[in-house]
Amino acid sequence: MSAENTQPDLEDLNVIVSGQGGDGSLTVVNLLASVLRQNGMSVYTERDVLSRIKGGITAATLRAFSGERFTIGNHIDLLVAFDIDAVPKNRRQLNKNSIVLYDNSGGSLPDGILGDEIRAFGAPLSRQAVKTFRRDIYKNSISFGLIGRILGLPDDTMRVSFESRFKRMGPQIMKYNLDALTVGLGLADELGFVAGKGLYRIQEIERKPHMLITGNEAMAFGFSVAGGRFYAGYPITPSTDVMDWLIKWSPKFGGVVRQAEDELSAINMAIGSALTGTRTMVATCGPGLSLMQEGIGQLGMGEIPLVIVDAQRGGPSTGMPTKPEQSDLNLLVFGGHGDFPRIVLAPGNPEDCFYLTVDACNLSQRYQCPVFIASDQALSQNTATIDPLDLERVVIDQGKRLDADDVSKLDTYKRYLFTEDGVSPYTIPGTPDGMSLVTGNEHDEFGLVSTDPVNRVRMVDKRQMKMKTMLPELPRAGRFGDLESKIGIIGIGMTFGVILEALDTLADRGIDAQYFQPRTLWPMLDETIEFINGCDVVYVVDLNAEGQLAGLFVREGADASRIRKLLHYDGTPIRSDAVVEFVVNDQTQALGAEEVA
Amino acid sequence: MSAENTQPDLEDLNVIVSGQGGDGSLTVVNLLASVLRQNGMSVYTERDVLSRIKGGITAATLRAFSGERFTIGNHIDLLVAFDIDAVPKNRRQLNKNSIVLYDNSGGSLPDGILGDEIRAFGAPLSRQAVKTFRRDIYKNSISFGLIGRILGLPDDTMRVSFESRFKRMGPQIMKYNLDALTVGLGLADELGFVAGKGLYRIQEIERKPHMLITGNEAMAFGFSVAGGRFYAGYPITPSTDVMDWLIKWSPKFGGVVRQAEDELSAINMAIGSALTGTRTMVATCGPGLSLMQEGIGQLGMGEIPLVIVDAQRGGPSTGMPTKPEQSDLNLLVFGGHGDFPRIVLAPGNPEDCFYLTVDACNLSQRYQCPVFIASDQALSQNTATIDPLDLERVVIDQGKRLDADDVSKLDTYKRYLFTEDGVSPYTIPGTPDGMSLVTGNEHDEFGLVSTDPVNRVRMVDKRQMKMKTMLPELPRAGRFGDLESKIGIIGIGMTFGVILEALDTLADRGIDAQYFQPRTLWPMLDETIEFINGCDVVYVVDLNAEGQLAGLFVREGADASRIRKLLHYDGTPIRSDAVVEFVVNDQTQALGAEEVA
Amino acid sequence: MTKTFTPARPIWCAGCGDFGVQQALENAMKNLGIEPHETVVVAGIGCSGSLQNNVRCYGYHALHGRVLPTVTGAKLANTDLTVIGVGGDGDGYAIGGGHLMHTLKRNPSVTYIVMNNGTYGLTKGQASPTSPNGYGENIEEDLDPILLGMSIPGSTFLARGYTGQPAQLLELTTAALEHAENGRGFAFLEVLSPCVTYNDTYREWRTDVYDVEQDPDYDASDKVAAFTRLMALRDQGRLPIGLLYRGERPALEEAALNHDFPPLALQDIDPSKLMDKYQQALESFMR
Amino acid sequence: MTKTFTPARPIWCAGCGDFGVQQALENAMKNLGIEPHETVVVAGIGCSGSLQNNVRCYGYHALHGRVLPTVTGAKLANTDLTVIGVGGDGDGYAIGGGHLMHTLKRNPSVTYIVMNNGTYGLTKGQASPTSPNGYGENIEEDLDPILLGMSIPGSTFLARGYTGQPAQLLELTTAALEHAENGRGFAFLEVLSPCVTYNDTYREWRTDVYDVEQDPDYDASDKVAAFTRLMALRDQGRLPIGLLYRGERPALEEAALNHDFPPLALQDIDPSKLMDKYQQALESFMR
Ligand SMILES: Cc1ncc(C[n+]2csc(CCOP(=O)(O)OP(=O)(O)O)c2C)c(N)n1
Ligand SMILES: Cc1ncc(C[n+]2csc(CCOP(=O)(O)OP(=O)(O)O)c2C)c(N)n1
Ligand code: SF4
Ligand code: SF4
Ligand SMILES: [Mg+2]
Ligand SMILES: [Mg+2]
Repeated sequence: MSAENTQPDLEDLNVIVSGQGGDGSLTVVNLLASVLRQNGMSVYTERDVLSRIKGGITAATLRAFSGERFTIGNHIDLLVAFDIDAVPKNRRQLNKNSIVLYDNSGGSLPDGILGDEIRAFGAPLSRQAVKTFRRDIYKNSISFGLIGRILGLPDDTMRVSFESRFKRMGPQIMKYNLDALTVGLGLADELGFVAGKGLYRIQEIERKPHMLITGNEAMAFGFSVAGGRFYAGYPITPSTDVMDWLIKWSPKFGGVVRQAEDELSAINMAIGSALTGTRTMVATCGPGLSLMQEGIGQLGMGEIPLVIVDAQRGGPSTGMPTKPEQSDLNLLVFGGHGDFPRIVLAPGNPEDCFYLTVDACNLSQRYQCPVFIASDQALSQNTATIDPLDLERVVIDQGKRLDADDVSKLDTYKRYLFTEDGVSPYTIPGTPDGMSLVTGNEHDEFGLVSTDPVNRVRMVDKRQMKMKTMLPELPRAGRFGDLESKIGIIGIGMTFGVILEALDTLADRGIDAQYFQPRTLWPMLDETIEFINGCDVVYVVDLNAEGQLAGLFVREGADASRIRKLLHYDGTPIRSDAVVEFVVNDQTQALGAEEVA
Repeated sequence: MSAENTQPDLEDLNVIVSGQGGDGSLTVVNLLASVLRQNGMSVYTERDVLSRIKGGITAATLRAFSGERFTIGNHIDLLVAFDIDAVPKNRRQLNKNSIVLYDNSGGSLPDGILGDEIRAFGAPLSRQAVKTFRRDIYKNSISFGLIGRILGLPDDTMRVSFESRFKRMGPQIMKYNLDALTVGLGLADELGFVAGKGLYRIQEIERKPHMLITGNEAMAFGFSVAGGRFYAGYPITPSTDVMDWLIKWSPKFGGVVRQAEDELSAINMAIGSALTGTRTMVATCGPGLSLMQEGIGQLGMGEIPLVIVDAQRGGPSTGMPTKPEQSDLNLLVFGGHGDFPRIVLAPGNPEDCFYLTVDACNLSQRYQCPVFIASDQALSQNTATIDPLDLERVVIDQGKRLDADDVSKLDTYKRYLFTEDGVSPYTIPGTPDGMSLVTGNEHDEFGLVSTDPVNRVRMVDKRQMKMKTMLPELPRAGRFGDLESKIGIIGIGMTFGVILEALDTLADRGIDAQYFQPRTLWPMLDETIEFINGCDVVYVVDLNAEGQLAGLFVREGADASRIRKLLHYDGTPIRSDAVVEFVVNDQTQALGAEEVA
Repeated sequence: MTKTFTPARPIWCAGCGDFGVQQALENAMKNLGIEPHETVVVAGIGCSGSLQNNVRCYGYHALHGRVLPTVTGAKLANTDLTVIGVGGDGDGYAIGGGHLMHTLKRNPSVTYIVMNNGTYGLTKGQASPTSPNGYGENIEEDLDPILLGMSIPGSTFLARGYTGQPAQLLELTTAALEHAENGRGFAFLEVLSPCVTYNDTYREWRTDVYDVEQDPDYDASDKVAAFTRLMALRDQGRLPIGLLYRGERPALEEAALNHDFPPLALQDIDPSKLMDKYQQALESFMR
Repeated sequence: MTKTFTPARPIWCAGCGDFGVQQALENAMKNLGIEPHETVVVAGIGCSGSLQNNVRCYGYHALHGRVLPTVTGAKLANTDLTVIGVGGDGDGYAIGGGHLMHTLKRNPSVTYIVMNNGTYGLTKGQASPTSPNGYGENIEEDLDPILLGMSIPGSTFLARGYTGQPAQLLELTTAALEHAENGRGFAFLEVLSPCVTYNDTYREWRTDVYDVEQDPDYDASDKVAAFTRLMALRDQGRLPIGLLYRGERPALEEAALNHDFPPLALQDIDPSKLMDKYQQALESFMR
C-alpha cells in the first residue's frame, strides 16, 4: 500500500438511507447494492418501514462485505438522511467514524444532535430535485452521486450502473436520472468529495455468480421447485411477497395462486387442493395464523399435507405489522385444539429457506400432517447474497402414495390403515377403487365416523406415532463455532446471521462459544436437548417477551438452570453486539462468582 | 335389622339406561333422579350420546348415594337396555351383582352375551307401549315400573312422583303415563319383582335443601350473579347449554344473549360489549376456541376483559363432539400469536364452576385480560347435587374503573397509563373527558399507534407485569386426602370427583395419597410447582394423549422425574378404578424395585 | 375389485328431508354417468353434513362452514374431478355466508347443494339464517340466499328444489351437475329439506312452494325480472322453486389456470421436467 | 378539562379520499350535536382503519373484518352510545363479507361507513372485492354491496357517497347518523374514496357516478324498483350515488333487549339489587 493512498479496501460497509415513507430510501439502497455486487461484494439489505403507505421515518440499510454475513453490522458507516428527523432516529447506530449526509433543503441540522466526532454534511437534495426536474423523487439519484463519491466509487461505475438500471424504463427517464446523478456529483464537488478520494479503495473483484434473494422469495421458489402448484393466500405483511413471487412465476410452472377473501378461506382452499394430491402451501403471519387454527387441527385429524409459512411479526394481535419478532412459536407448536402431529421447521437464511421448504413439501406428504416454516419479518424480507442454489439437490418424495395399479393389487384399501409407523398409504381422487373418506371427526380405518373407545385410542396412537417415526428424517441442526466449547448459543430465524457474527466477536474477545441452530423445532429432537444439557451454559436468543423458545426446551427436558434467556422484543432487529454483550456480561459475572467462591 | 329383611339401605346405586338415540334414556334417568332426591339421596347423572339426533346406542347413567360423589361409580348395579345392542356395549361395567333389564320385544338376549352370574330379565317394553298407547315412547314410563320394583321403591312413591312430574303436561298425558306405569308394574309382577321386595330398603330420609345442576348451568348462573349481562355464542356441543340457560334467565336480570353467525362474530360482539364496561362472556369448545384465537390476542393487546368458557371435547378438529377430553389446555395457555397475559381457571364441580366464574368476571376486569374457564364435556353437562350456593359470597370488583368524577380530578387520562402493577385505570364510553383509543396495534399510553422501541418494551413489560401482580389473587388449589403424604395426584375438571373417589379406595388399599386440584392453571402458581417438587411421586391425570397438563408443569419448573402421566383419551369418562389401578401398579412396581435394590 | 369403505347407512331421523337430497344426487350422478372415483363430495358439518358417508365416491368432511373454499381449491387443483359441495343452511349461510358470496362471485365449476331446513338440526334446533322471524328465539327476517345470489355479479346458476317434489328435485340436481360438468361455473342448488324433529315444515312448505317452471312468464335468464318476481312471491309468502336463474360468465378455472399444463394434481412434478424454467427463475435472482 | 389523547394527524397519502370521509363524519357529528364522549368509532384494519385515531371521541381499532360484530355488541351493550363503524372495502367486503350480510339482516342502530377504493391500500394494492375485473390480478366481477344490501330482508338504509362530491357526502353521512340515532336500524353508507396511490379512480369516478337524487324517477323506498334501476345503471357502467334505499323494520336493540332495564353497561350490578331474581333462579335448581 503506497503512502499517499490510505484508503482501506472495502471489506465491510454499512449504509443506512432514511427519510419519510415514500422518499425512496429503498431505491437508493438497491442501486447501491447492485453497484457493489458488480464489484464482487456480498450484500445484505434490511428495510425498516411503518404500517402505512406514506410518511413517518422509514429506512433501508445495506451491508456490503467481502465475506458472508446475514445481518446488518453494529454500526453504520454512512447515514443518508432525506429528512432531518431521520438523523436523531438513527443516531444510536453511529460511531465516531460515521459520516452523515443529509438533505438540508429544509434547513441545517440543529447543533448537538450528533456528537462532535461525527462528520455531517448537508446538501440541498430535494431542493435541487424540484428545481431541476420538478419532481422531488429525483433526490434519490442526486444523492447517489454524493454517496458514490463518499464511498469512493468511480464516477464511471456509477454511470454504467445507472444505465443498466434505468434501461428498461425508457430513454427519457434514463436521461433524467443520469442528469440527476450529474447534479449529485456537482454537489459532491462543492462539498469536497472528489472523485478517487472516497473512504475506500474500491477494486473490481471478480464477481462470483451469486443470488440476491429474500427468505420469502426463497420459500416461494423452493415450494415451486419441489412441485408446489397451488398457493392460496390473503395479503398480510410480511408474508405477502411469497404470494407476489408466486403470482409472477407459478403459472410458468403450471401452478396457480388464488387470493382468497380471508385466511379461513385460504387455508380451506389449500385443504381442498391438498386433498387432490397437489402440493400446496399457504403463507401468513400471526393474525392469519390465529385465524387458521381450526384448519390446522383439521390437517392433523384428517391427515392432510400442507406447508404453512409463518413470517412472524411483532405481536400480539395486529401488533407491529412491519417489525420482526419470534413470538408465534407457542402457537406454532401448541396451536389448534386437541392432540395432533405437526412439524415446525426453522430456517436461518434464504438458502435454508429454500431447502427447508423443499423438505417441508416432502415431509408434509410423507407424514400427512401440517408442516410449518417458522420465519420472521427480517428473514422473510431482508435480501441476502447466497451461492446459487443447487436445484439438482431437490428430490421429490410423495410418501406412501398409491396409484391405480397399487390399489388394484390390494384386497382392501383403507385410507387410515393402522400401520406400524403410523403412516397410512393414500390415494388421490380419480384413482379407481381408491375411494376414501377424509374427515375431521374421529374415524375408523375407512374414514367412517367412530367413537368406539378402542378404535379411538388406536387412531390417536397411530397419529402420534408419526411424530416418532419421522424423527430420523427431520432436518438436523446447524452447528457452528467451537464445537468443543461448553458455552452454547441457540437462536433461530433472523438471529442466525446475528449469532454467527457474535461468535466471531466473542472469539476475538477470548470467549469461544458454539452456536446450535435448531432447524427442526417440533417435534423436539434429542440432539437439541442433549446439546443444552451438555453445555455449562446456553444462551437462548429469544425474540419474544416470554422466552417461548427456552420454554419449549425446558418442557422437553432441557435443564433450565443451564439456560440464560436473551429476550429481545422491542421491534427492532437484534444486532450481534446485543448478543456479545449479553454473553460477555454473563460470563464475567460467572467468573466473578467463581473467584469469590 | 330383622332376619326376614336382608335388604341393605340404599347407599350407592349406579343405574345405566341405554338404548337407541331418541329412546328416551335420559327421561328415565331424570325421573329416577327426582324420585331418589325426594328420598334424600344425592345424585350424579351422566349422558353418553352421539353426535347425531336419532339412532346409535346412547346412554344415561345415574348414581345415587348418601354421601358426596362427583362421578359415576366403577360398576353398574342395574342396566336398563331399550335395545339389545346396549347390553354388550355396557357389559364391561357390570359385575356379578348387577342386574340387567332389557326390552325383549325384538327377541331374547342371545346366550353368552353376559356371564352366568349376571341376572338378566327381559320384558316387552316397546311392544306393550305400542300395543297399549300406540307410541313407542311410553316404554319409558313402563320401564319405570320395573325399575322401581327392582330397586325397592314403593309403588306409591312412583305414582306420586309421576304425578308431580307430568302435572305440567296436562291431564291426558299424565293419565297415559300413569297407565304406562301400571303396565310396568304388571310386567314386574309377571317377572316376580314384588312390591317391597326390591334390592334395597329405601327409607324416606329427611331431604336437605340442595341443588341439582350441571357445570354449564353453574357457569351461566355464576356469570349472571356476578353481573354478567352480555353473552354472545354460536351453538356447539357441549357448550350450548350455557347459552340455553342464559337465553331463559338473562333477560330477567336485564341481560341479553345473542346467537351470532359464527364464533368470530361471537367473540367480536363480545369485545364490542366488553368495551362498554359490560360484563361479558362467551362459551365454546375446541373448534370455536380455535376460531376465536385472533380475538383472544386482541383482548390481550387491547387489554379488554372477557370471560371465555371452554367446554372441552374430544379433539382435534371436529373430533368427538359429545365426548369428554382435556386436550385444549395447550391452546388455552399458549394460543394466540404473540405474548400477552391471560388467566386460565379450572373448576372441578358445579359449585366450583359457579364461584370460579364469579372470580373470572372480577379478574377479567381487574386485570383487563381474557380469563378462560377450562371445563370439559363431563363437568359441563353432567348433573350433580350440591349444597345451595351462597349468593351472598358474590362480591363485585370492577377494578380500576374511573367514573366521570374520578376523571375530572385528573390532569391527563391515559388509557394505557404505565403503572407499577401494570394495570391502567379505565373509563367506559360515555364518560365525559374520558376518551380513549383501544387498539390491537402496539400503542403509546394514549392508545395511539407506536412502534417506538422504548415504548414497545415498556408496554410489553406493563402487560406482562399484570401476570405477576395478579398472582396473590388467583384462586388457590383444592387440597384433599392425606396432606402429609408424599404421593400426590393432580387432575382438573371432571377428574375432580374421580380422584376424590380414588383417594378413598387407595386409602382402603393402604395407600394414603393426597390430591392437589389446581384451580388456577395459568399463570402457574408457585404452590403447584412446590407441591409437585415436594412429593416423591405425582400422578397427573391428563385427559389427552400428549400429557398437556404435565407438560405445563415441567415447563414451569416441576421436576419431570417425579411425574407419572395417566393419559386417558379414549373418549369415555375416566372412572376412579383407572386411577386406583394406575397408582397401585406404579406403587407396587416402585416397592418391587426398592426390594430388589 | 378392491374393497374400500362401505357407504354408511344414513343417520338421519326417519322422515328427514335429507334422504331425498341424497337420492336425487345419487340418481343424477348415475344418469349423467359421473364416475364415483372421479367425484369428490365435500360436506359441511350438521345432519346434512353426513351425506358424503352414504355415497360411493371420494368423500371429505369439511370444517363447519368451509365447504365452498374447499371445493374451490379441489376443483382448481384437479379440473378433471366432479366436485360437489353439500351442507346445511347453518353451515352455508351463517358461518359460511361470506364464502357463499365470494364463491358466487368467483364462479368455479362445482355444484353446491344446501339442505335448507331453517334450523340447526345437529345442535338441536337453534335458529338458522333462513329461520323465519319468530322461530324459537329468532327476531331476524329470514334470508333468501337465492335473492342474495341474484345480487352478486358473476352468479350463473341459482335454483331451489323441494324434497316434497322429488321428480323436480332430480331434474334440478341433474341440471346443476351438468352446469358444473360443462364448465359453466358455480351451480348453487338450495333444497328445502324439512327437519322433522326440530322444524317440521312439510305441511307448510307443501302449500308455500311456487314452481316457477309452471309459470310461463318467469324468465330465468333475466336477473332483474327474476329478482322482481321472487320479491313479489316473497311478499305473498310463497317459496319459489325451480331453476331460478341461469346466466353465462367464464368459470373460475377457465380464467385462473394456465391451460398449457394438465390439471395441477396430475402434473409430473419431477424437477427435471421443468428444469429450464426453474433455472430461469433462479437466474432472475442473479441479476 | 382533563386532557386525553390528542387526535392524530391523518397518515393518509396526500389526496387520499379518506380525508373527505373523515371531514364529512366530523361535520355531520357536529351538525347533529352528537357528543364526542358518547360516541364510539370502531375502525377496521387498513388505511381507512386509522380514521378513529384522528377524531375526538372514543375509538376502537377492531380486528381486520370484524367491525360489524363489534359495533353490534357495543350498541346492544349500551344503547345510549352513538356507535359508528368505519373501514375499507377489503375489511368490510372480503374478510368481513359474512358479517355485512348478517348485520344488514339484524339491523342494529349503528352507522357503518365503508371507504371503498377498490383496492387493499395498506397492503399495497391487491384487488379487493370491489376491484373491477382486470384490476391487477383480478379475474372476478366487482361486487356491488348496495345490490347485496337490497337482497337482504331487514336492510333499512343503503347509500353511497363520493368524496368528489363533499356536500352530498356530508348530507348522506348526516342522514346515516340520523337513521341510527333515531333507532331506525343499520345505516350502511359506502363512500367511493379513491386511493391515489394504488387505484387512482378520481377521473373515472367523476364521470361514472350517477346521482339518483337528481333523478325524479328514482324511488328509494321501493327495493325492487331500486334494484332494477341499479342493475340497469351498472350495465351502463354507471356508479349510482345518493340515498339508494330506505325502509322500515324494527331495530335489533328494540327487539332484543328487555326494556325494563337501563342499558346493560349502565346497570348497577351489585348482586343485592336483583337478589330476589337470583334466588328464583337458584330455586329452579332445587326442584
Ligand atoms: C366451528 C364450529 N362451530 C360450531 C359447530 C357446531 N355445529 C355443528 S353442526 C352446526 C349447525 C348445523 O346446522 P345446519 O348447517 O343447518 O345443518 P343441519 O344439521 O340442519 O343439517 C353447528 C353449529 C361446529 N361443528 N364447528
Ligand atoms: C387477519 C388479517 N389478515 C390480513 C391483514 C392485513 N391487512 C391489513 S389491511 C388489509 C386490507 C386493507 O384493505 P381495505 O380494507 O380495503 O383498506 P384500505 O387500506 O384500502 O383502506 C389487509 C389484508 C390483517 N391485518 N389481518
Ligand atoms: S334432526 Fe332434523 S335435520 Fe337432523 S336428521 Fe333429524 S330430521 Fe334430519
Ligand atoms: S395508499 Fe391509498 S388508501 Fe392508503 S392512504 Fe394512500 S391513497 Fe389512501
Ligand atoms: Mg339446517
Ligand atoms: Mg380499500
